[in-house]
Amino acid sequence: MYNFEIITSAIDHFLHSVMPAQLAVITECVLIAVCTLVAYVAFAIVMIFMERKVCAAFQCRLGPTRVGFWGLLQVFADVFKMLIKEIISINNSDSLLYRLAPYLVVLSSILTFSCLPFDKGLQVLDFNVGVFFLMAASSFGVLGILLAGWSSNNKFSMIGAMRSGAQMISYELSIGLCMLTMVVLSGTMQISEIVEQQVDGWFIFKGHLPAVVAFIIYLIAGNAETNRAPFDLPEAESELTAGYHTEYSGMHFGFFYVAEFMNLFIVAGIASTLFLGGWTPLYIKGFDSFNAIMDYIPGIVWFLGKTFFLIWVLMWFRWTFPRLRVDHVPTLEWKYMVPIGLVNLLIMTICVVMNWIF
Amino acid sequence: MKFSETYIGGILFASASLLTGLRTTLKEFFTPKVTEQYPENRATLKISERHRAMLYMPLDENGNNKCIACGLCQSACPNSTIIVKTKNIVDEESGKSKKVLDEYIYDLGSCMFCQLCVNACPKDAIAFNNQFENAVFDRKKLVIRLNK
Amino acid sequence: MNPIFIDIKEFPQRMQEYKDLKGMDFLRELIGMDWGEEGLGVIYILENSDTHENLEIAIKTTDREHPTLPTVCHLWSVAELYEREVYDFFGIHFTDHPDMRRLFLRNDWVGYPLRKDYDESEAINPVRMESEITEDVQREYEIKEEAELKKINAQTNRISGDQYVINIGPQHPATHGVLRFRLALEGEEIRKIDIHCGYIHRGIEKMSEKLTYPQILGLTDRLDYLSAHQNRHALCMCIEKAMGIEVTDRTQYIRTIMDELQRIDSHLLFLSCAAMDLGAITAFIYGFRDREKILDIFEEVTGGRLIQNYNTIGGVQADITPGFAKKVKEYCEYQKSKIKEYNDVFTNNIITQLRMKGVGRITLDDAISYGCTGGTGRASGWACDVRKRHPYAIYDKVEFKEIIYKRGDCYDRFKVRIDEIKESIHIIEQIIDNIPEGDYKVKTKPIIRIPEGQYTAAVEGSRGEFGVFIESHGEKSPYRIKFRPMGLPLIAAMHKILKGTKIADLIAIGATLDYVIPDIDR
Amino acid sequence: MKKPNIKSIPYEEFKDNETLEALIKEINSERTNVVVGALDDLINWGRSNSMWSLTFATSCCGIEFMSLGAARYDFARFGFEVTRNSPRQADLIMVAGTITHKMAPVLKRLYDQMADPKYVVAVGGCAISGGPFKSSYHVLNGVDKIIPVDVYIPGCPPRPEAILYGMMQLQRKVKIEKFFGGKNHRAKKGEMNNDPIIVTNAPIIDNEKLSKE
Repeated sequence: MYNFEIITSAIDHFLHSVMPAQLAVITECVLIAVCTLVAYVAFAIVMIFMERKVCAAFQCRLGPTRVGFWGLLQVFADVFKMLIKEIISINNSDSLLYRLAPYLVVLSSILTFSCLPFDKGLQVLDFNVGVFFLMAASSFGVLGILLAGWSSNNKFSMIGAMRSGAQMISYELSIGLCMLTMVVLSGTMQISEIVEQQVDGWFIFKGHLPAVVAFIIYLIAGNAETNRAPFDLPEAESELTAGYHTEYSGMHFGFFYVAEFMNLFIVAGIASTLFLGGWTPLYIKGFDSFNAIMDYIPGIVWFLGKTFFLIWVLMWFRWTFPRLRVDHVPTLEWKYMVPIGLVNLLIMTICVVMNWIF
Repeated sequence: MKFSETYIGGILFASASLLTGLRTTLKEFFTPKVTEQYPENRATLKISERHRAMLYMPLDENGNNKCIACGLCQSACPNSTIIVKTKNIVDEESGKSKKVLDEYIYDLGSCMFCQLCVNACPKDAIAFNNQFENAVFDRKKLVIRLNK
Repeated sequence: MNPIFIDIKEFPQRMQEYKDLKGMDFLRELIGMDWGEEGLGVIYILENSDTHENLEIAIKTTDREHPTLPTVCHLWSVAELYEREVYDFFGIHFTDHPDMRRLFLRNDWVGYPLRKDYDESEAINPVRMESEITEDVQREYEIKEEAELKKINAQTNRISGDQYVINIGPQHPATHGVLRFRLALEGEEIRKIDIHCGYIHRGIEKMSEKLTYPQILGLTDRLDYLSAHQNRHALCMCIEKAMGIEVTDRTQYIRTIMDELQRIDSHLLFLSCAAMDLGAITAFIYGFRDREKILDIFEEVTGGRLIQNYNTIGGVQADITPGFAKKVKEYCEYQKSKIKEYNDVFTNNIITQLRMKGVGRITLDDAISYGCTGGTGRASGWACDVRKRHPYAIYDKVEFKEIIYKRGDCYDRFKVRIDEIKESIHIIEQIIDNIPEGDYKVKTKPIIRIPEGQYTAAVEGSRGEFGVFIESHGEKSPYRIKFRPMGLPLIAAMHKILKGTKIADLIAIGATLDYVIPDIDR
Repeated sequence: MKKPNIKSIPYEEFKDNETLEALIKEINSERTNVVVGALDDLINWGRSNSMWSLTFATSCCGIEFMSLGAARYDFARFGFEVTRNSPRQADLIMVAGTITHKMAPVLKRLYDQMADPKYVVAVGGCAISGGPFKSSYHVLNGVDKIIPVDVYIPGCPPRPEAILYGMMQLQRKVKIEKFFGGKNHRAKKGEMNNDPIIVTNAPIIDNEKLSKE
């Protein structure tokens, strides 16, 4: 078993030995911030490239091939261009909020990103109400979107923002219910603890039926949270041109773009943490040699493998389905997903109380 | 009430229809792609012979064009894409003045490829070829002289 | 064609009678005319939707300063837009018309372009780079005793100032070109709608009056580029009819096959774009992937992918290539297998069904009154296929079903097109092996003149009836040429069906009505 | 002289190298240092490979533009597939189709709404010169009368490969730009092509080569 705590505590000891305690803490903070941001950007680039290739494959085409080998440098080209693209300021817009909005969206997703347990001990934020914090942090992304729509002084943006407000706030409920279901199963809200409990079996197997239902609902609601098709109403290209970010150009738009992809990563990451065991390897009872081989694969590979598989599934959804209509989105949520989620929570509770779990 | 209209039935039918869609796209995910890679395939690219990309003057074995400067193509052209400029030269043997082609000017940028000029030509002096790589930076470069 | 001239005073009553007693419930065409000294007028072509009997009526006024004619838009709803078009081009006011504004040109346009005395000089109408101020006031006119115009109701606003008004278009991904909807919203719901056309009005009809007939042919391809073959077919047919040219059987077969291939091409594009508008981008790509196969066939035979320039007066431009039949048959087999894929990935999808079923219903009466031909009319249960009503080419020799649905909602309109692809394949398969030998082209005179008179021809375009009207004075170019747009009636119907729907429905309705803007604006 | 390089097509086989070379000369008239030059290359590489076009189509050419995005031609290979519906986020406006008098102010406005650097490609006869509708009372004879055009792609409509070729020409033009110092793209803002096309002294086309092909 790999354990990153050894490395992190080694760094911690080293810093404390060479500098005063307060300075050491500050240095650690800076180090962690840099690492998080770098990881965030790196994953965003990988995700964008993956999206373009996967989408192309679903559509019988090739996707980027000409920039770099196999198109690998495509996203870097986009990033360079985006960085030096003019940022237009809009007349009659609420200037402060207009500029604040993209940062809020990115901040929200970075905060959530830092809750993800990449490996044992490789987690930035971990405390006893981790799941609770996760939900709180992810839910203020909607504020950024609302502000973007409101402050742009554009009617399309406004409609897009209102749509996203209605959509994201209602789907938060489903996500909450699904997470609650898993919290009932695990009995803790600390994310590292939740993963630890899955060493002897992933929750999706332990929790059987209610866990599977929660998993499916979570994927649907998570897709809606990230504003991706079939739930991309806030930006609905064919209806609202570009929705809430119609007026944003240059890197401001880039922030929205990156945040959208990273939210997808986060949704998939949380799903793999809560349901598929995070960094824990796959064990099959009775196959000891198989389990031993699985142990050799580092936890971070397990985590990323699961996450990227889920991302692929979500992309598969995105590139298959048409967009829902604005009144079908709440219908799906309030008529189907919330009642099912509530019943599911009840069933899970019963299962846990009666000890009908594996 | 049909089963598909009940609450549970609705969910099942909806899921079935969504799964069918997912199956279809998954199948396409693994089928070979149909993309033709221009410009990588420039050497092998086959374009129909009848394709009209640009007007040109086919030359005979002596390297001369067949144009007799009759101007029928110019009058057939719906949007004055073709301008035939003529000049009079005196034939040395007979001493008669003869009208010959001076400049055959063709504006690729406004041609609508209707083939009326080719149809009108009595000598097959002009034809369309399928050389489509014509994009330029300067609008003036699209006005070309077909004869030498 | 010999229209009956009716006096202005009797006109409203006579028209009412034609509609009520003779059952002339379909206004096929409404053609503005400028007969110079004889005055300005309008020709109406009416049709009984049951018996397919036609009736041509004309009316004119000699007043060129303030020409006024009575409206017919209370009898045939589509006349509302047709009359606005006539007002725009000829300056004829229609009394009791609820909304006399320009339809295509800018509000500040000087003069009426299709009048014979119109001055085209740049100085009068330069390219104005300031944005057009949207005219929101609708005017009605009535005739005073001394035949002088009086403006009334000048104060009614279509969309008043305090509503949440958004503009969809002219540059918008879902308008399929450059159409502009002005919508007054309440939340997501559409309360009022005002449609602005003319962003791609290219003045083809006016240009044609100066061009020779073969030159006009090139422009028809560019009217509705997705029915390029059919448009050109209609004009060729009209000219051939007028000149008494009998085309060979081979030509007829080739034209029919090409028309049907074009229809499949257009319908594939329709369903791709409908899918894209509803957010299913993958289905869009699948449709385009298969469409390329038709374009390959087109390119090999005609030399053009989109604009083919294939039909000519008296025949076709070039004979079909040797491998044509084989390729077409291969394609037909391929396409049949792919229709299931579209259904799996898009049509049968629950999201699509929810978005389309019951949305944007056009009733049978509305469809006829608005003259919505083509797939839109047939989805409402109106058997309006020109191929059946007035057979041309060899459509009376082949066996095919006219696809008719009943509900008239988006879903039916979508299904009609999918079924029509199958039916078109069926037609092609019947005749592809039996193309008779013979000339592909009849020799015609080098200069084409049409004998004096008025001529019409109509074909079933990809999205409705495409008609051509020519008035010739025996010259090399027509005195007046009018193309019946397939899309304008659909736009007219949108006024009615959009009220109370949502923005998302506007997209679905627009996508399934299947209009092509250059065809509307001409 | 720095020659822009495009994969799979040699520099010499491109058309209109003369205009490009003249442009290079003009841009390089001021000297720049090495570091800035390398940065310029990087930026131009980014820009030229990430041309996000505005979904703008008025007529026939727009359908060919859509074909370009579909599976067979797939301009995603070049990284052009991220078409934006909002002009703010687009780098490129492909004027595909006829521009009429009524549309002209709209097009101008769309162009003005785009963020720098922005490029214009005129696709097809209508956008270049009015094409088939040159003599119409309601058609703008060439978009270069109202906005500066970078590349002209002739055809009616041009086939998708021809549009791709035009896009590569644009890439070449972007690759010679200078972001730091020198004259960059913005310098030509406001320079509209209003002079009439002179038809005399038209360049001679190599008929012999064409006859062979």
